[in-house]
Amino acid sequence: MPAAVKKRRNALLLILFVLALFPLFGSAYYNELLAKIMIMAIFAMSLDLLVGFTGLVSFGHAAFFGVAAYAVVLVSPKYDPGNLLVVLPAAIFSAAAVAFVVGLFVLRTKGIYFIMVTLAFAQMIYFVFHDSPLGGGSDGVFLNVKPELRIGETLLLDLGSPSQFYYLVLLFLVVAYVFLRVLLRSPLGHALAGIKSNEHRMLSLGFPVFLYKLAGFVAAGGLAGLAGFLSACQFGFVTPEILSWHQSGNVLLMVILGGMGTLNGAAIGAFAFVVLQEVFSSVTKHWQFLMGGMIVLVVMLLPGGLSSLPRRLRGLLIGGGTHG
Amino acid sequence: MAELVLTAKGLSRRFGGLFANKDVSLDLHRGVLHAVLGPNGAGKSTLINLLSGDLPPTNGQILYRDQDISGWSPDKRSRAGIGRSYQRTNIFPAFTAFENCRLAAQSRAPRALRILSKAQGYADLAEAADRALEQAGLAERRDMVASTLSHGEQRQLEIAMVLATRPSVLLLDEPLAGMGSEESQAMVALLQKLSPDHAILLVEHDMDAVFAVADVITVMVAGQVLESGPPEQIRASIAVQEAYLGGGESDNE
Amino acid sequence: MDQGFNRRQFLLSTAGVAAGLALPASPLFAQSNRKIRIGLMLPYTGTYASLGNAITNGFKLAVEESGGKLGGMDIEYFTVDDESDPAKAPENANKLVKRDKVDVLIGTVHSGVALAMARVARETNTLLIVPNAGADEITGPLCAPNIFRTSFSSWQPSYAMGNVMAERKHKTVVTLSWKYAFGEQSVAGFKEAFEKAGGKVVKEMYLPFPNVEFQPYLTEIAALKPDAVFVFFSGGGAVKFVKDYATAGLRTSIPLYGPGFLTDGTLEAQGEAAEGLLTTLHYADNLDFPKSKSFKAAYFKAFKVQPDVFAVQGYDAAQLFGAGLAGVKGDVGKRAELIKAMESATIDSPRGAFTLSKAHNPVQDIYLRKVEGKENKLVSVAAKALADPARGCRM
Amino acid sequence: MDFSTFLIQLLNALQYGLLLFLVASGLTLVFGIMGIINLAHGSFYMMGAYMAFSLTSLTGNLLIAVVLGVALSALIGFLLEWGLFSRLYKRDHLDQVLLTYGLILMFEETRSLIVGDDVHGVPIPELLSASIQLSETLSYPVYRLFMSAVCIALAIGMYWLIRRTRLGMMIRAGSSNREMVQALGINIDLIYRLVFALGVTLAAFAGMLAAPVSSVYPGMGNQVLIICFVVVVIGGVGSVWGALVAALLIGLADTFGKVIIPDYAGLTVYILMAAVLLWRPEGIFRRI
Repeated sequence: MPAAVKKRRNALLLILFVLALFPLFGSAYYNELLAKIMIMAIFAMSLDLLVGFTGLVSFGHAAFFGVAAYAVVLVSPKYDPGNLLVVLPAAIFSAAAVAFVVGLFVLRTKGIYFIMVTLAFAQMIYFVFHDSPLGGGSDGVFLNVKPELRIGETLLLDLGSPSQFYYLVLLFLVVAYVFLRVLLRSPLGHALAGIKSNEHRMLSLGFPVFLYKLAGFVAAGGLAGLAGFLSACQFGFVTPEILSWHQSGNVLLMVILGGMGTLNGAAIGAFAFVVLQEVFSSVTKHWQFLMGGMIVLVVMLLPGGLSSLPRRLRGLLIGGGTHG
Repeated sequence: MAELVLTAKGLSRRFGGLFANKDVSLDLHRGVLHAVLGPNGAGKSTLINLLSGDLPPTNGQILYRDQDISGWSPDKRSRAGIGRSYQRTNIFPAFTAFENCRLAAQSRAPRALRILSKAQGYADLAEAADRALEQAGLAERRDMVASTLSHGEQRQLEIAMVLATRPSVLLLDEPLAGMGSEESQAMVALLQKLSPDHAILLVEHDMDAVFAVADVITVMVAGQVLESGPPEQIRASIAVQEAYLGGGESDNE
Repeated sequence: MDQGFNRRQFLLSTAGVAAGLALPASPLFAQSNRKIRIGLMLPYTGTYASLGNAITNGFKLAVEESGGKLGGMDIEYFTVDDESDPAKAPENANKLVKRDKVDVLIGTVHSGVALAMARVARETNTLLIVPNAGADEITGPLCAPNIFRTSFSSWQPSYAMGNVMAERKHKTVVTLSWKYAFGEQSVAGFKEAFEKAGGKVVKEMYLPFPNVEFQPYLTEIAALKPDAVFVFFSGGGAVKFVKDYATAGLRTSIPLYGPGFLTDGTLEAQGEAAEGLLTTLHYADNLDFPKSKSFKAAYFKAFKVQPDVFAVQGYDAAQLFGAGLAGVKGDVGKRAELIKAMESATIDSPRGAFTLSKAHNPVQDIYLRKVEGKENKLVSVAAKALADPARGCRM
Repeated sequence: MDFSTFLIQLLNALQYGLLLFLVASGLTLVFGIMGIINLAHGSFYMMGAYMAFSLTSLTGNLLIAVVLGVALSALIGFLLEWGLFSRLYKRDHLDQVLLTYGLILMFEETRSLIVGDDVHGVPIPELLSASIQLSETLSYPVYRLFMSAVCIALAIGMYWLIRRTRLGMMIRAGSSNREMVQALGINIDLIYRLVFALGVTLAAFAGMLAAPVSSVYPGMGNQVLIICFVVVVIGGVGSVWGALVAALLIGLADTFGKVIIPDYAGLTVYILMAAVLLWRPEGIFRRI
């Protein structure tokens, strides 16, 4: 195993270890915050599959996140806990199904146009929930009781319990990460990389590029659905705003902030984004100015994202010529 | 006569009011290397694009083994066995030469649903890729990143990728463009080697090369076929000399 | 492993990181003699920012007037900008409840956000005082001993308006509102009173929030020719609607009515178009109570602007909590007594004194006001001591 | 719906459509020619509306305010292109999207810092404040008709600029091939700067024009942004004429949607969009 891969693996194991131990030390609030960050990390990684690995810059990814969140509430009984084994697949499936349908439309376009069309479609789905009685309209809808996993009479898992929820999120984060890593080294993953690098050539080599992109789009949508499921379970409240274009912009920002095409970067970006939001909003009422300024600075000065920062700093300290 | 593989019947392609191709017909047979000559703007690249599916024809028909494929998409044609190379190098620059070819080979055995398996784990793809690199004379460059290869080597890689898809028809768009003489010779040798097993359409500027390898030559001027026949006939043709060989010198690079 | 990094160091560093992250939240402060922690969760950015600021100002004014204290206790503020974004509401509320461990939550303007806050308040048994959001549910199905409101329910001003319009001999009415809970509940409250008094709502029209392209609806109204129109809009939408209604020439032929938000905080922008409009609300700009006058003077002195209804509601939120604190001598641990003291308090509000209903919503006079100059001037009391029916509340 | 009501609704639809076109034209221009997705376009609209408010209360005259505002927004556009966007042409579209996303937040807060968060009205100029009686109960404000007339005039002006002037020719050339035009010795950087400034100015001007009827309020830019994007998506890549057709279609869909299927009024525009994209994935028209 090459040293770099080994180093990365060790770093990941260390992070996993910290995340696993954190609830033993953290307070209820910070546990919740960290769980939220992990959910966002899953969400950002799912988008990275499109943006970073397939070259599809989707500006409507929040739609799938939101559809799954709504599915959680709509599938769950009103005053009883939903069955995890029903609710979770339903959420992921509905997100993937919507991604499939949207994909049929948007994947016929390319480049800059793709960005706009994904935005427009996400906005359309936003209005479906915003303007129809389906999910409580613009006021949103509550999940009264969180899902649970029960076999026979024994309660195995209750998502209403913060600690059980935390570890479930951690588990899903690991599952999502491993799933994406495996996917990326599979023939499909390689084909997606080829599409990112040179779509035209993939076509002339005989790849049904559209179907491959659709497969990637659906996979990313489903994974965003997993994040949406977790988000709905965490706060028990779903409103159209979770699939607004701001949300799509934020998750895109997380991917860029961390550095796209690296998976780890997406997770780092999610962490940095949420923490920055916390810090800025505690400093001033006009915190969105700071957030905006930060975005502008990152775009202008840090094209590779935060994960390129150590490399850049090293380059700066050691200088261009000498080898570190 | 050798097996007829691909036929173009009365192909036309119009851009606005201009005909890039007008009523072009030709046949490609297995084991026959068919070259297309013509000055810049004669419509040679358009012809390849029409045959490969990159452009839909305005009029006309394309038959592949007696099947009408005029409406097929480029990827479907490719999977059916029509491989093409590009005039401008069109590769995956960040991948190694081997990965370029392995990906090309993968298009024949997509296994897209096996997302749990490792792409590198398939021996058949690796074999096909290595064979293609070997054929194209790039075996030594196997693990170099494509963008770091020399121009000539990238042209070879371009061909190797097509070969890795095991096509029966090869549509080659100026494979010699920008090559040094040594590289050109290697490429000509490669073409000769490939000729017996494939139906090849070669668009090329390099006269010497064309007359050296072609079995049939079609000369195009202003989007139309001027003359078609064996090299001797073309060399002897007065029409060709007047229209092309005479006036064409000046705009040859 | 090849690097100089053994297992022991690994464990230590991990624990260190974890502990470091955990530290800011540890409750290190002593429980006795501590300050009362007040969590303000209000909009400070976006469409409702000015409302959030007015409520904050009103609240702080009440605190200042009692010597910087409430119920004799020193206080400490924790503020969160809720951005009027319901999606972030549970999280923002948790920030105050779980991170800052506030003793009381004050918020907010947006009904959707307030509903989410009410959920959090119920789950964590935190004291909540709602200084604006009118969603009927807050003191209806969602009512709880620890949830209070110092503003109004959507039902109150609209119900009063139903009676007013019936008394003014209007028989047929068209309603128009944004399609969200606040709007729908307002229309429902109006309809209840108006139809009970013999009138008829000939058409209910809704447009998606926050859409402000009213022209098609105005054309529709002109075609239907009802006796009067009842609308619910607020903020920028209210400004635009009132102006569009006037320029469409409808103002002279079909009178326009609505709950007071149609003309509160918007008169400067509406200008002449709003002149003479009749609206109902629990506040008017020229109320004659001594408290109204002293409040207006003090507020203007402190913030250099005239107070509006939102400032009043913030002011009363502080008064209500102060009354509770006074009842337990600042010991917030005595929750039951604190709630009892708040329930039984009579709030000497600039809107006129009010008490709380069993569901913790103000039992208050609703005024009929008329726009004159840049003020909503009192015409009459539209409903005396009107109490929200608190449907669905089991308390 | 009787016939006269139908005609009035048609007028409403046209008027709304034309205003939409005005706001969206700057977006599609910048998008089509420079390949920039400008999310901050709505912010420029807001900026224009607030300029109309501040400058009118400062100078007491909407016309002077508009003239000053146009100059100011052109300058802002010019400076933004020079300071930020010109450094990003070699980068991915994504970077431009994010840059403008960050700018939205900054503009919105700057607005809050300078003008505050209150709702304000802008008076309609005396000359245009009359109304025309359309039916016995309904009259139509002259200012709205004036707005439509201005929108039509601007549409014609843009056609003339792009089709008939040397600058327009260079703009069209630049949109098809930046390098090629540069090689021909045309100062493409300056052209881009001008186009961007023009885009900003168009958005701001739309905001100023709309301010008297829509009033100015926080977050008003975000509301128009998305509908502008739908206009551009339906109309086609950077096509000004597409934007015109699309804006009018949206005006019709929105107006009659509100009347005919009020419960799903918010969706009609998007259903229209999906239908158009099904028919033509890249919008009705392509290219300028």
